[in-house]
Amino acid sequence: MMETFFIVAVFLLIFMIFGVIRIILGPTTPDRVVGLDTINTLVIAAMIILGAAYNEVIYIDVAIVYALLSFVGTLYIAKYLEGGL
Amino acid sequence: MIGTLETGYGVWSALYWLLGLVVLFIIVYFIYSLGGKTVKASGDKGKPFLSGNEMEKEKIHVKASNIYWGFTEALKSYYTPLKGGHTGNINDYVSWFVVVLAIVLILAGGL
Amino acid sequence: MTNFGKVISVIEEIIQILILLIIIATAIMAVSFKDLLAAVISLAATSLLLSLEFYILQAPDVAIAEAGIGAALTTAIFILAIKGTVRREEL
Amino acid sequence: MRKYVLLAALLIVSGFMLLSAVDMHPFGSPDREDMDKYFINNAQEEVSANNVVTSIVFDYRGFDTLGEATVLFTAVVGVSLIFRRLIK
Amino acid sequence: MILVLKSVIGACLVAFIGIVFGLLYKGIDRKLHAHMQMRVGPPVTQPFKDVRKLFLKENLVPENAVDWVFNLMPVISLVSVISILLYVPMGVDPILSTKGDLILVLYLLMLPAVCMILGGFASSSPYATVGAQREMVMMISYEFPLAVTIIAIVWRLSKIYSASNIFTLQFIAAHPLWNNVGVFGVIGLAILLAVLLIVTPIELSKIPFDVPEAETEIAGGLLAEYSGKNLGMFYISDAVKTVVMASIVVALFFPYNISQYFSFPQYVDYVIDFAFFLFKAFVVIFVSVTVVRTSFARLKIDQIAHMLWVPVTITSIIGLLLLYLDTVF
Amino acid sequence: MIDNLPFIACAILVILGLYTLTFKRNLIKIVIGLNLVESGVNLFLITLGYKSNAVAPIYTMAAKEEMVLPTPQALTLTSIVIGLATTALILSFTILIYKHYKTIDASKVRRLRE
Amino acid sequence: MMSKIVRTITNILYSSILIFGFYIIMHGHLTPGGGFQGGAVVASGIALVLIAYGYDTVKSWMKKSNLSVLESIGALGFIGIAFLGIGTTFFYNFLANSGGLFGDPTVIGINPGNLDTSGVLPLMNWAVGLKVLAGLGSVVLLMAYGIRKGDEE
Amino acid sequence: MMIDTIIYIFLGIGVFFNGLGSFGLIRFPDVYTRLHAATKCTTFGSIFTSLGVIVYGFYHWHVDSASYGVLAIHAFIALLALVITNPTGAHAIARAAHRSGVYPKRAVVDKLREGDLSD
Amino acid sequence: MINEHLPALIIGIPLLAAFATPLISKINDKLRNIFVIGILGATLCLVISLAFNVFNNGIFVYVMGAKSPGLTLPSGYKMPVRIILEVDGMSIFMAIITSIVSLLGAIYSWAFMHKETGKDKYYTLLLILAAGMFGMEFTGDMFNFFVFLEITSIAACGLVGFRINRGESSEAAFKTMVMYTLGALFVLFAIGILYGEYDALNIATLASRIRYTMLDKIALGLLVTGLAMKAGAVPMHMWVPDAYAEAPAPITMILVANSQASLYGLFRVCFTLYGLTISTYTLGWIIIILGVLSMFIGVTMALIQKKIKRLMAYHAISQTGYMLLGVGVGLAVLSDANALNTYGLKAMEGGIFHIMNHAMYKGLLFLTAGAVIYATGKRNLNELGGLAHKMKFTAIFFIIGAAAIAGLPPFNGFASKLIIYESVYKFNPMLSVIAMLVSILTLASFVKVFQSAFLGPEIIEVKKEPKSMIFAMLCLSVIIIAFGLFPDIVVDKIVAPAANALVNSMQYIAAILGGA
Amino acid sequence: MRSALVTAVMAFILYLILTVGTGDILFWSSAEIVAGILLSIVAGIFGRKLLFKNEDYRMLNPKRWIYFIAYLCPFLVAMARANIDVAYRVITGRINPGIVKISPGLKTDLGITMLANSITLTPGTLSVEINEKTNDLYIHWINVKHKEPNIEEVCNGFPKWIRRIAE
Repeated sequence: MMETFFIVAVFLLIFMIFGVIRIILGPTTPDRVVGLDTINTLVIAAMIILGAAYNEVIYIDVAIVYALLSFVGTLYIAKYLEGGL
Repeated sequence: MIGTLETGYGVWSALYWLLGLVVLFIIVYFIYSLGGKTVKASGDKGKPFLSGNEMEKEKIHVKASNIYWGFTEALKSYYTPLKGGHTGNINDYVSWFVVVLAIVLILAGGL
Repeated sequence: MTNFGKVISVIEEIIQILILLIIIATAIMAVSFKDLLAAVISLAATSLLLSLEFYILQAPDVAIAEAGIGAALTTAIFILAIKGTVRREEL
Repeated sequence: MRKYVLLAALLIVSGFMLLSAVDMHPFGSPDREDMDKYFINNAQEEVSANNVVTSIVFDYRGFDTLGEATVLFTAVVGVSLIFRRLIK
Repeated sequence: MILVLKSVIGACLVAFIGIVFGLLYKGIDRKLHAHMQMRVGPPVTQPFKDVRKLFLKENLVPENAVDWVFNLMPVISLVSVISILLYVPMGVDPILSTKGDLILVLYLLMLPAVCMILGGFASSSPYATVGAQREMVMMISYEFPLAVTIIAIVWRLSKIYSASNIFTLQFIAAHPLWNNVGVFGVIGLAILLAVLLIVTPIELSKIPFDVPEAETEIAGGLLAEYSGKNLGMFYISDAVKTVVMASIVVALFFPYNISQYFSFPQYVDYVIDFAFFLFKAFVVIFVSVTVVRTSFARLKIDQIAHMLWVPVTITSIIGLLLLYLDTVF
Repeated sequence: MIDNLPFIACAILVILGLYTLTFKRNLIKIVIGLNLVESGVNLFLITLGYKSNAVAPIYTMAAKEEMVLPTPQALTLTSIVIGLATTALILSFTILIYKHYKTIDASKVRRLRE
Repeated sequence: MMSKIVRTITNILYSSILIFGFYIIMHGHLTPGGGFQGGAVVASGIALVLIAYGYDTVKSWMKKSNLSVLESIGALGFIGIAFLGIGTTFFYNFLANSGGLFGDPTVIGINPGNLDTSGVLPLMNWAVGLKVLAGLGSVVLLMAYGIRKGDEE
Repeated sequence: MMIDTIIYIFLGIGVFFNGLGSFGLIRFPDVYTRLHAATKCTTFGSIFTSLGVIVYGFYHWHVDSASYGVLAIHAFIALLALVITNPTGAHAIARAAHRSGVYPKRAVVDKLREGDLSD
Repeated sequence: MINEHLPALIIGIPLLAAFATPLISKINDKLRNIFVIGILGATLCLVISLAFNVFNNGIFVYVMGAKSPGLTLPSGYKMPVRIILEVDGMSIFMAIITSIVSLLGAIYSWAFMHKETGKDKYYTLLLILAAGMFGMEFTGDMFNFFVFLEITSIAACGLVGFRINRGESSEAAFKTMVMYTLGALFVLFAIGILYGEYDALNIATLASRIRYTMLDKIALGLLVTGLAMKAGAVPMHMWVPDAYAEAPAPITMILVANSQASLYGLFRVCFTLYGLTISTYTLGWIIIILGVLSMFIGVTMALIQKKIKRLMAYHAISQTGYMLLGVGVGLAVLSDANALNTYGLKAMEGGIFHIMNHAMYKGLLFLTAGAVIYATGKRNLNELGGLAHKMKFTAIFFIIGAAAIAGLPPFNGFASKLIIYESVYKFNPMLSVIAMLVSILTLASFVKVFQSAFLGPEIIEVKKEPKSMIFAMLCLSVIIIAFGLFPDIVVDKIVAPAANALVNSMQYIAAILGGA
Repeated sequence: MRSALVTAVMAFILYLILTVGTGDILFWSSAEIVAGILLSIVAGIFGRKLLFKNEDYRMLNPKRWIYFIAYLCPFLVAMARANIDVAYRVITGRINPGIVKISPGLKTDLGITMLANSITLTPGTLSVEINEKTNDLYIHWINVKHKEPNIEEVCNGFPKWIRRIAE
């Protein structure tokens, strides 16, 4: 079971590279934010998976924090793009 | 002896010098007081003239940047690069830091 | 058991290499983008993956701190600063 | 000219940095760990906290944490100093 | 306690000696200078008369001057310059020989010059200011060769002796270096002597280095606004400074006494040594002041600065290197 | 297998930051460079304390006995907060500089020189 | 002021973030986290409200001076707890294993932990958490205020 | 064993959709379509990977120890946070993109641009 | 009872007061001022009593959070695990400087900052700065040292940028902040290297374990560069004039002490941490070269400055060179016992004595500059003139300070410079020559300042300087003159223990590890 | 006051979920419950101005929550279906995007938010903009079938469910 979780994590990491490529290529800034958002989601998924892989409940707290707070960063960038603030 | 600083190869005592200075000051002040009385000049007597014309107060005062002209003139070849080095650019500040870091690392690294 | 442990350790190493590569890639992007907003986005990604790296290096305390501070607050502060100044690098 | 000197210096510094990275003990197996062993073994008894990191942060190295709190306090005071109103 | 008494009495004595002989040397200098230019010149006692006349006049303070600085500086200048004589051997051991050393003497030598400069600045006249800043530039410039010379000699001495008071002039005078060095050392010492002899007239701002007081350009320079007893004070301190400079050169390079060749009672020895010292000082002054000022024209200030910063400095460093080579071989 | 790759990554991060600090002229870029250096150092500290096949130094339901070294984690916590404080202050100064100079180009922000 | 959707989600998330931050602070000695992390989380909540509702609304809800007072209190509490130990030494953990509040000894070995242990650590966690949340929150607020002032001029 | 199979299936679906989303991130032409792929598919994928973990946790809660249950619950909360925040973030990005002047490419209709929304 | 907690109290009380200051200033401005001055005065008293303790009983060790203050090693264990404050002669020497300077700065600020806004934040930062310097000086732990380094950095930068209506101020603060942070991060990197190798953070433990591998050399290079940068050594000095010139005058005075605190860190690293294991000859020369460069370039740059505080800031660089020179010579001959005893120790005494003198007279000079700026509102020397007519006190204090910094007898600058000249020449005569040259260049530039600011005709309007400013300057002048007249007492009682503490790193280690 | 209390209760529930498995009183220890109550009150006081800003307590009705859970089933089905659709589009690249406007006629903030998020979570549709006054949604649709679509086409009858849940 454990190595399955690890392999899933590897896959998620490989998918993250697509997000990075999008950040590099992204013709407009919203594209880059989309890339960041994708990485965010994947990282949270990876954190949950790895938490299970390490059999440590305490690690999941990190994922919760991340899920709650990556939103804030995204909102700030979006707000800037809107031109408000 | 209090007040005597031994430096290993030399010696210095401010108190004795001060004592001598006081004595000498008394003597010299005695001589000084023999002279004529001091008068605060007024009118033309106390003013500097340039080619016979009176000068404005601001012009009398030699500006700080003009002072030591001879020195900077003589050492122009030293000062020009030195002034050029102080660009005020933060990149240069960091650059100097990096350069010194490199040199110190080479020296301390024993290469 | 040894075989099993070996597989896991190999996978862990692969994970780490991937994360480190992405960290360096995003860091290079953060340096090279002319658009400061994009640079900040890359920086956010860097700190995000740094947090994951801390997580994998068995430091959940630090990972939480890096997540909270790197993802949310640093980005917020940078965005506010860019708002207060200019967005393009050459100006 | 400046650029090349600087690049050379950067290269030297990076060389030393990489050297230090290569010279460091192999990844994942610290050379010596006596201080940390003490923390791991005794934190539960002395501080009676399950989280060893927290017991280090607030007990064994609490003074660092005081300094850190001070840093944050200082930064906040500094920022509020910068964005203060000039006229009362 | 004895030392306290000694310093009090010594101070009086030194004040007398310094003023009298300083003014006397000034007179002799002028006389010889005139003779070299095929003139008769003033009598030897002319400086005394000058001073008396200056003291009779009223002391004028210019309108813009900062009066407390303006009036204080001449006095401090004279006091500090005379106090140097407490530390300088004049044929006999200096009075405060165990309480001060060569570096102190160098710094004390700065004091009268600084006082003159401040006085010049304080008079708030552009002429005086220009003159004063020139004096300052010269002070900066000759410091390097002077420091090299002195440190070189002491350093060479310290290679031979390991006493705890090498820096005192008494020790230096008692252990002349010429005797203890090889060929390189002698050449080096000669070079350093030459440097010191060049520095001396600059220190005393005599022609050709009298840019601070250049009468023709800036009307007397830093003393332009001074008159009466203040000017007299500066006049005297200049004279005393001449003696001090000469005695330093003597102590560093010609500390030999002739009394050891005779067998007179001790107090006579003192007198003889003192007289011989006066003679040596006279020779130094003659060579470095009178002759030089007769034979050269005034230099521009940047020329002086350049000359001191480049050729003279290099020369002095060569002297130091030679002394260093002397220890190697 | 990966030898000291994490350490090398830390060194690279530090060097990248230094490069930014020396060659980039935008003030905010400079702050980004500082952040990168700081990230590198933090990662370095954490990496120092890592032990293979060990768990976090927390006695809450841990499965294995071996634990990674706790001290670097405590140090890094401090360092992260310090970094945030520094960044906040320095960015505030950047905003203020922009208000006065109307530019954040380092080659133009130099009224203080010589 | 962002769109209604964001604001509504902010309404829901804010109290969750708050209680979650408090949870992290409270459980600092048992699970990963502690004063800093929890404080940062709560401060991020403040930042979230700031971005969703705009500066003016936030300002009408909470005063900056209140935050600074809170920060001072947190810092004073922290150093005060440190000073309380001065009967023995500065920073001495005088509550640990004493039996009172937070004074229970913890079970040695692997266990989920009990909230009522570890002496002054929870108190310090709270002091630091208070300090950090007030400090970081006021940093964000101040910077938002700072860039606004430029617009007014 | 059954449980294991279910977990494998969940994880497989999750990885598939995550990969799909990331792939779509590269493949689609403009911001909005990328948002479709990236946020939605990755969210969906993450839901399934997390569900895998949750199932794993609940199953072992019965079998092994209580800590697995806590694992599941915390994973569930993380999932909840993810599900709440992700669409909102996507909405914020899309809105910001549109307001900052990035319009959909190859769009057959753009009601918003021609629309009457002006606030 | 209170005696055994002194080091913790000295750091803790200003911090406590700093945290309380924002609350107190909500009540009343005057109360706040009295509170701050009272706290700093109390700190000075504590420092003095600690000083007596240290001079009489040797190194003072305080273990944070242990069961008793002197329990350095946990039972049955060979290394310390807690943070240890270790106060030896050098630390207490620096602490005396810090406490005097910060107290006088606070007193001076009363009138100087009277019309400014944001005074509560100003005083808070001032207290934190003082506490941070105490921390840097007392700590026996590398990471703790880094933390306090950062505290002082941030507080100092906040204070440098105090005048937010001046763009230059923010610029200076930004530059300073970048440099400080970078230096501190490299210090942290070095600490990481040391930790990774030896698994210890305590200075004494590290010193007993260092084997001088390649990693140690790299760490040494990073530490030396980072700390020398913060001390303001050429060619990493460019932030110094910016920061010193733009900070309010009393802060500049404290900033000087701050730079010296990092100088202390540099010496601590060189002597205690590395001094035992390696031949420090090369290291000594590195520091000497940094010192000589600082002296010469600093002073020549100062000579052509037009802003009064900028000029003095360049002098601060140049004077730092003297300290580096003196102590560097001691470091270079550290392994040669004979040379160390004949001139090395003396050179170090000179350098260390100069630290104290420099803090005093440079503080005085910055305060006079502050008084000039306060009275006229002008910073440029070209616009000043004739202040000696009205501001007699300031002029006299300026003369005292200038004479002291130029090394004119009988002020304290002369005493320390004399020691440096007369010991350094034995190591290499050119060093001494350059030191003397720099001294006269210093004199020249101060004559320039005196001329253009104080002498000449009255051309500008001046305000009268208030009493609290005069009092602070008077205190410093009295200290300068007293040190100048009785240098031997100061050297014997305070400076020599400090130098010995640096040299005898075995003692420092033994105080913690117990006769190791 | 009431809003603070309600917020506190909700916070307390969240706290209990977070700390499940710590003790014997059901799943919790007494210390956790005491701490939880205290912290929830604090969170309630600080969060009261946001969560129940409009003094709108209709979500407290448990019936709505049952509806909500029931709603998840069709929602997940729709989501899965749409995901497969998007998978098809990702692989083939056949898209036909556009932004359309719908007027779901929902009045409460919560309702419209829930709808928007549901729409966004369903691949193929993405809510771009909302009209603050009329609660009209502007939706980016990856496969535009009509330029003026009816609500059913875009959002699978979500509004009906949501009307039951949130209004």
